[in-house]
Amino acid sequence: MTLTDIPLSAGDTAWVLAASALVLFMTPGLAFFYGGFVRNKNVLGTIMQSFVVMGLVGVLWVLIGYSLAFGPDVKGWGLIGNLDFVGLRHVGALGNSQAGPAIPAEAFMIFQAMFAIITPALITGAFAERAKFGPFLIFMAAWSLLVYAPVAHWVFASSGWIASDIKGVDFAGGTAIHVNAGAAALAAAIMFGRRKGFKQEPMEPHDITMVVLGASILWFGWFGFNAGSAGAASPVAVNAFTVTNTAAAAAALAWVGMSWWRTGKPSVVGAAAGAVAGLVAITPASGYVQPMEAIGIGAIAGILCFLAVQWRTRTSLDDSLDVVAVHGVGGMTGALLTGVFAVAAATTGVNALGAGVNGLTHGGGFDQLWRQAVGVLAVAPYSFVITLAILKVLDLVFGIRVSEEDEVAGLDVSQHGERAYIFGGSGPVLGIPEAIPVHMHGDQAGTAAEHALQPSHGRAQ
Amino acid sequence: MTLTDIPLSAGDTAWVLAASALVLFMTPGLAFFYGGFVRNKNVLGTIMQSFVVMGLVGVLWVLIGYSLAFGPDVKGWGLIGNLDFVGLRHVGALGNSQAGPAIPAEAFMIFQAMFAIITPALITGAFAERAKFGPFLIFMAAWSLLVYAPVAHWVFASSGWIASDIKGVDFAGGTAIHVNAGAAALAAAIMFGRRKGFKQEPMEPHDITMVVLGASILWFGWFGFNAGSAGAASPVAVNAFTVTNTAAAAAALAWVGMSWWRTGKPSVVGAAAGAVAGLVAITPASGYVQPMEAIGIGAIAGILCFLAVQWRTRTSLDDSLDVVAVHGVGGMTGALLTGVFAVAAATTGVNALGAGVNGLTHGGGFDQLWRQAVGVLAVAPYSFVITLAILKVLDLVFGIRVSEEDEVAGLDVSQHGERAYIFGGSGPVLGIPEAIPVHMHGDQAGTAAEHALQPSHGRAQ
Amino acid sequence: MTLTDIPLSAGDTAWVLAASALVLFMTPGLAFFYGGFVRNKNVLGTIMQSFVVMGLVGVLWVLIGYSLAFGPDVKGWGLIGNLDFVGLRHVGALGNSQAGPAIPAEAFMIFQAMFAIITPALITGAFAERAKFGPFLIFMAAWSLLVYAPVAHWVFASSGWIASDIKGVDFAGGTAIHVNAGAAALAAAIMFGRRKGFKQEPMEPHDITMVVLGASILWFGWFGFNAGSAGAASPVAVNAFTVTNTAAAAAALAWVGMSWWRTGKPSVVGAAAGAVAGLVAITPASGYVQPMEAIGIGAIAGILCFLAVQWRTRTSLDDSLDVVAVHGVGGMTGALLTGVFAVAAATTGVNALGAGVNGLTHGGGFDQLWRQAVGVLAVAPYSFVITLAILKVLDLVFGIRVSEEDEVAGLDVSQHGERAYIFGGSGPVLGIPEAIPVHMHGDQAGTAAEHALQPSHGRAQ
Amino acid sequence: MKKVEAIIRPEKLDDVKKALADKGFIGLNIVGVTGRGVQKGIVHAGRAGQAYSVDMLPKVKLETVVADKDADEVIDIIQQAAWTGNIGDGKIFVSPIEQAVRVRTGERGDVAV
Amino acid sequence: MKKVEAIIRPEKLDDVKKALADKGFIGLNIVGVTGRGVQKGIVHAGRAGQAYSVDMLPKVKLETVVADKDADEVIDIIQQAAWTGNIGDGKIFVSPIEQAVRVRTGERGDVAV
Amino acid sequence: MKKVEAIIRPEKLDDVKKALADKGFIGLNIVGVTGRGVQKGIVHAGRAGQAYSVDMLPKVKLETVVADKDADEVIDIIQQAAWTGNIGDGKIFVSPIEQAVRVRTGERGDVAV
Ligand SMILES: Nc1ncnc2c1ncn2[C@@H]1O[C@H](COP(=O)(O)OP(=O)(O)O)[C@@H](O)[C@H]1O
Ligand SMILES: Nc1ncnc2c1ncn2[C@@H]1O[C@H](COP(=O)(O)OP(=O)(O)O)[C@@H](O)[C@H]1O
Ligand SMILES: Nc1ncnc2c1ncn2[C@@H]1O[C@H](COP(=O)(O)OP(=O)(O)O)[C@@H](O)[C@H]1O
Repeated sequence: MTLTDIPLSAGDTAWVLAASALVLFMTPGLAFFYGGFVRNKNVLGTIMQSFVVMGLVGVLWVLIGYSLAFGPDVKGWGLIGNLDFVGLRHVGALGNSQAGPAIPAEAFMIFQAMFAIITPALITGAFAERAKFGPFLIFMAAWSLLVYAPVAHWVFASSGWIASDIKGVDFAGGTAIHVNAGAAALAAAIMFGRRKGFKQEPMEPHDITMVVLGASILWFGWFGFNAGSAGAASPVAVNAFTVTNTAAAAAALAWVGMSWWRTGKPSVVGAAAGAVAGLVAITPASGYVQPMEAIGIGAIAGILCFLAVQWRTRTSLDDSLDVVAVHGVGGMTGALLTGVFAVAAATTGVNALGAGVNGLTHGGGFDQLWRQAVGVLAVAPYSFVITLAILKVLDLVFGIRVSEEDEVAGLDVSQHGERAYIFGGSGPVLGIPEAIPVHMHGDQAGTAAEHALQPSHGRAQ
Repeated sequence: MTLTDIPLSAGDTAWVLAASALVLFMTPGLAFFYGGFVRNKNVLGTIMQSFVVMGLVGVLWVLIGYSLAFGPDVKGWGLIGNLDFVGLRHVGALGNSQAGPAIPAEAFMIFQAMFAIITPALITGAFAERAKFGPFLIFMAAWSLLVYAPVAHWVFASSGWIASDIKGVDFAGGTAIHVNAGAAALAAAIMFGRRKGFKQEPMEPHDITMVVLGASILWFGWFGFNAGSAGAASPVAVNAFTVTNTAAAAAALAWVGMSWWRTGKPSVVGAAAGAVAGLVAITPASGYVQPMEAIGIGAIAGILCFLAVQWRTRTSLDDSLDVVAVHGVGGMTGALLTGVFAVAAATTGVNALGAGVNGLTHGGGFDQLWRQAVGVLAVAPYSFVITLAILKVLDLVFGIRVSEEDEVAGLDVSQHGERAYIFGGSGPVLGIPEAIPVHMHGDQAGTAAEHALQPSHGRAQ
Repeated sequence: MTLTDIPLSAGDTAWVLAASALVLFMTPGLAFFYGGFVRNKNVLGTIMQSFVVMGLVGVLWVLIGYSLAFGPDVKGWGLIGNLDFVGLRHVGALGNSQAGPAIPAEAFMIFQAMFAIITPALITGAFAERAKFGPFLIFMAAWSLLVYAPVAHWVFASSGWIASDIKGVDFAGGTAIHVNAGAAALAAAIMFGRRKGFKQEPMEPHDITMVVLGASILWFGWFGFNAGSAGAASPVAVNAFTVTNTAAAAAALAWVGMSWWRTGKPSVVGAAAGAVAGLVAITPASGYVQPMEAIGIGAIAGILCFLAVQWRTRTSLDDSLDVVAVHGVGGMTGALLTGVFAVAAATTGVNALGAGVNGLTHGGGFDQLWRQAVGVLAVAPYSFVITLAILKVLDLVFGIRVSEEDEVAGLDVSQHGERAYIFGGSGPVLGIPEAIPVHMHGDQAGTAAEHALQPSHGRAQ
Repeated sequence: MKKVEAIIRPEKLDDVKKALADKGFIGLNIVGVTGRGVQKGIVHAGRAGQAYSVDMLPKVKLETVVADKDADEVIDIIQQAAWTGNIGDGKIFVSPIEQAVRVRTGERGDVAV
Repeated sequence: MKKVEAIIRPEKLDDVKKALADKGFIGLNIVGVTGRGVQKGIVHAGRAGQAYSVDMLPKVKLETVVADKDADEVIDIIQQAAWTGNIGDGKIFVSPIEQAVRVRTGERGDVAV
Repeated sequence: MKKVEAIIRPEKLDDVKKALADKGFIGLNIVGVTGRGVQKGIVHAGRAGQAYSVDMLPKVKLETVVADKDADEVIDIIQQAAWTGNIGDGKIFVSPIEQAVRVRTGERGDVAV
């Protein structure tokens, strides 16, 4: 019986559809998580950087991204998919060997689409509050095709070199998604440079309730992310679900504890950030470890990511929303700890990849740990270098950063001509608290405010 | 084997339940989408107009609405259901022929309840910021029974005249829901008249982050709306899910592009509104078209709805939140494009209605396009006329619009005695930015502020 | 065939996983529901009190809570589970007799984890705006193990004395969760005492849109709560889903009506609170009653809870967010009405417990009503007394309440060193409306503001 | 020059602004204040519509600097446009301004306002 | 008449308002300001609790216009009620008011305040 | 003493604050206002980017009380630092202050500011 002869399972399909919806919802969740952290004047620009990726990659993935990532391997090198699936040709209703043979291939495709959407959106935290919107869009498109699609092929496709040759395992994307986004974030933070006023003026989160809302949606959606990666409503999915919740819980506690210890106050932002760090770290491990070990992974990730953020704030790197410290460090932690804590017993029934892996603490020795490390060591530099290259080119051609005046005015007004909040009553008359810091032009005719609020002169940014 | 002998499928039932929950969540999503667009002083009133419909139609549907829409046809005319299902009598646990024979009839009922809830809520955008709450409630109830229930019967019930005689297809409600709500919105915008200050003072959205939150919940919930309409966790559901995401993505990009081109800035509001337009347009088509065509449908809808909004803002019609331009135009676009792009291959397995339809570009000629047009041409005028009639009666009996003073004060204070936000510290003492524009009464004893904040004098509005 | 021989159902598992995700999402929903009600200066502290419980109980449940609640009964007394399941030992992939034999035991465990998380979080409304964070955490942990776990065992475990001896039925937790939390809330409100300024200064909700957002998430998540309690995607789940929506709808209408009648204005807060009251009341009944009776249960609960809140505001009890009036009264109403309206026909297929119950109006006489009353009368005093005891001890050892200065400053600044909103532009410079009421220390060296904003001096609160 | 400060009802602001503009008094500033006077308000709060009496109400303070000769006229315009006859209508205060500078040009005195 | 403007700590506002009311000074306005003086504050921001020193702190400005003879008493009341003895307690400024008008009645002068 | 009130562009506030501090003028208050002058702004609103002309724009009012002898210097500092040369640069007004009190110490007069 070939895989495509397996009858479809309505139960498995139901779960993968629900999971896909949950993962899609994570991207707005990320938008709010990030949006709450930035200053009032940049909240729309920040939200937009995630939201518009749902549009951009949502279309690109169908057109070509899926084919590059999951199309039949080019020459068997394990590096990239071919163009057989362009426009979703040949991606049909039948079962598919990739994940869960009992669900339609199209279900696997759309589930993966949600991953392809959120990964580039994660990077945007590194250059918050200063990116020009036009070049930003090109960056996202290029990154999706030049970085995400190949790396997803290496790690997730059964013919990818990391999956098939190295036999590194990555249940739901610790390497392919979080390490990948973290490395890109490092490159981006360097390329974009520091925000005006960095370390000179406070850049407090403008709405911490929005941060918590975002983190909550992320936690909720992450059940789809990890448990949906089982491709079936199977015991493995149940276990992935359980360890996801457990690791998030442990990491939230750990981060709150660290902030309490180091600053004297248990931080609410820390609870949200900690939960995300735990979710990141459990992602690669979620199909392979048991609940008690999830507590360990979560707690370790919470502590390490806290320390990474703290260390980062002492450097001069303006990775504004700490993508490197949370997704890079958290993803790496999870990828490596998978090699430590994986236990074959947990993976019974994992489809396709990674079944039967035993890590360091389960009699597997350093073998799997090593494979995991290779995965990380391959993905991180690739992502870093290509990201640098893309941004360098874009910077030379268009400039990737807004002008200083636009940065002072904020992305909302300068890039989008909109302001997020009008709280002061009926229109601008009573809009006293809504003092928008508009930018000024020394020797131009129009006044600063006029310019900031007027349509720009017909040119894309 | 009759339909009710088909054993229930837990997988199909799981998906329809999940989908029902998702669709219910869309109504608060709509509340926030609309609530963000209005001015600060009307946000609660606007949110309430959607939220209370969950209560009102949630009860009415169980009592009688479902029976009118999906009860056995009266006299075989295809116009309305009879009263057999009043109070959900005879709506039991067994399979049901209407959608997905493998799910309990009660599951179909509750899934449809969510549609019945959101449709009238959509109309509220047309008369935002000026409706008296009491008459508004009666309007919603009357519209639900006199407009929605019959139209749902025509289009969705297998015995409805559009479904069975015309053979117009409408997978998840382009005609029954969006064209229907759009036509009612036109009538309502006319009947309610323009807001005070319309085109004289800016009426900027008071919280665009709330708009995006609402749009994000709508996008998330719409997976249930469209893919749940398959009534099963089937390949058709998977395809509906995929095209839903794809069309939303394409439309968001298209609208952002249009706003960029026309105003010089890519609009964040536009990304949100565009996604909604795409979701509207793919709704009727989602069971019948393929992903590449979804890109086309989304992009066309994004552009057309943008132009419709732009055109509307040049007229003197105060359809305040552009229900006509987005739901009317978007729904019509989707309904007609279904007749263009439908392909039988996509519909294999569509239960009950519409299986095997081929549109203009798939060798079906103008046949299906014509059937689609008839559906639109039947629903739109019916909805428009009955809506006008209901509102005319209500206006004569109660007055449908708040007094000018109440409009200046805002719905929150005047209709609900509440204010949305107290941001300025501990209670009203520091509540400086919270200047509520309360209304005044020239020659009354109490002061304006007192009046505005006091309970009204015991009379329903 | 023993239960563990039943093959797993992917459909049932899919539904229980989706339901678990929905229930987890309710806790942030609660955080926002509560967070909107408090004053600006306490919003983070309030949100944190729910959010951190996801971390705390998320870990505790895996470690020991699940074993106490659902482990094999100690000595057959029906009082508590033993330690067999500590660290989830022996909680595996196989079917489980507790709920839904066709789902993995681990799925049941994680579904129940979400209940264990939200129940203590419910209590936090009773002592909003005045709890010291450190002792609060210990309280939550102790309550989870000393109150929630045993009560869940009594009511939910098949060997629990209320379930097996009394044969009280509680489909999704009217007694185990809402009566339990309500009684604890009464004890907590007494122990914490009244807020400074209670009944002297207005304590208006600082953001009613946040209240509605929370209520909306709760409504959405409650489908998982109730329909997931069927443990299967079965007709019982569908019925539970339907009655959940119907009761919420009826109760929202009832509360809005009551507020309209008593204050002259239909309250938006009332619509949200009413929906929650209806959801609470239908919870125990949701597996046993039919939709028409759900209208009755919802409407009765909406009216009774409204009256309870109104009555409470006339007392000097500062149950700040009315947990007693909504969860206590609502839960009790639902538990008793289950004994009135239960009908065996609705429960066909309910797994394990409570199948075939007929209430007062369905020929069952007072029998079941009496059993229900016993459940309530056992849980409420137990919860009340143990809660009092825990808080008394904590108060003696640490003090459970913040200092008066910290209370004036607000929990956000005093407990967490954070402020929720910075709306006034680029950083604090323009942060004019953000006047934080910081507290002062008469004869201390540092200024008040410095103190309030500085890390406390290294000591846990 | 004189500074005319008027504390008025927020809902009267539009009328006052318009009345001033009609007579050629364009330049002005608005700031939101919370005022206490004889007037008291009532606020509803909470799930059962509890009512609280509030002693501070939101007001708007309008400030405009005018030439000495115009002060009386401006006072009259404001007083008429802001009037409702009810408690809480507000106050107008006049104070001396010794110097005024237009930042853009550096002009001083009456021409600067 | 005199205008007494007091820039005080927000947490002292209730005490000051009460102290004034006790002596019969009801009418006043509050406006939120951000002030810079000798005092500096520290704010925590971000995930690892980074601390920033802030040179601008939120204050409340209380304005009340009183008859000439009452000015000194009002200053004393405020100074005592607003006092903590720490840096950042604030300032009180007194300036002349030449005219006051009650909008409701048109009354002028001392009776209007 | 004199009170110097400057209504300036929000984006110039940092420069002005810094310029004042450089010359030793630390104490000041900021309040957000909405001002009307010759300048008009344009706002985009709505899904199709409708543009509205706005006659009220956000400004910042900076207030500082200084000794009589310092008033002219402060005016000059502010005027230079706040200048862009475009409409909307704002105004500076000077008014007399008769008394100043430091709440913390009770000191009066020039030493209190
Ligand atoms: N002595 C005062 N100094 C400053 N502002 C005042 C004074 N008295 C009243 N106000 C302001 O005027 C507003 C209206 O005062 P109120 O006594 O209610 O009105 P009326 O004088 O019309 O009866 C108050 O809310 C307050 O903002
Ligand atoms: N010269 C001034 N003009 C106007 N306001 C001032 C002046 N000096 C100080 N202030 C206000 O007074 C507040 C307290 O000043 P600060 O110097 O910190 O207090 P203290 O005088 O008690 O040491 C400042 O935050 C500011 O709002
Ligand atoms: N007569 C006035 N009294 C008080 N404030 C004024 C007056 N005239 C102008 N302003 C303030 O100054 C700001 C700038 O005024 P505008 O006429 O636009 O600038 P400019 O004088 O540089 O041309 C206005 O927005 C307003 O806040």
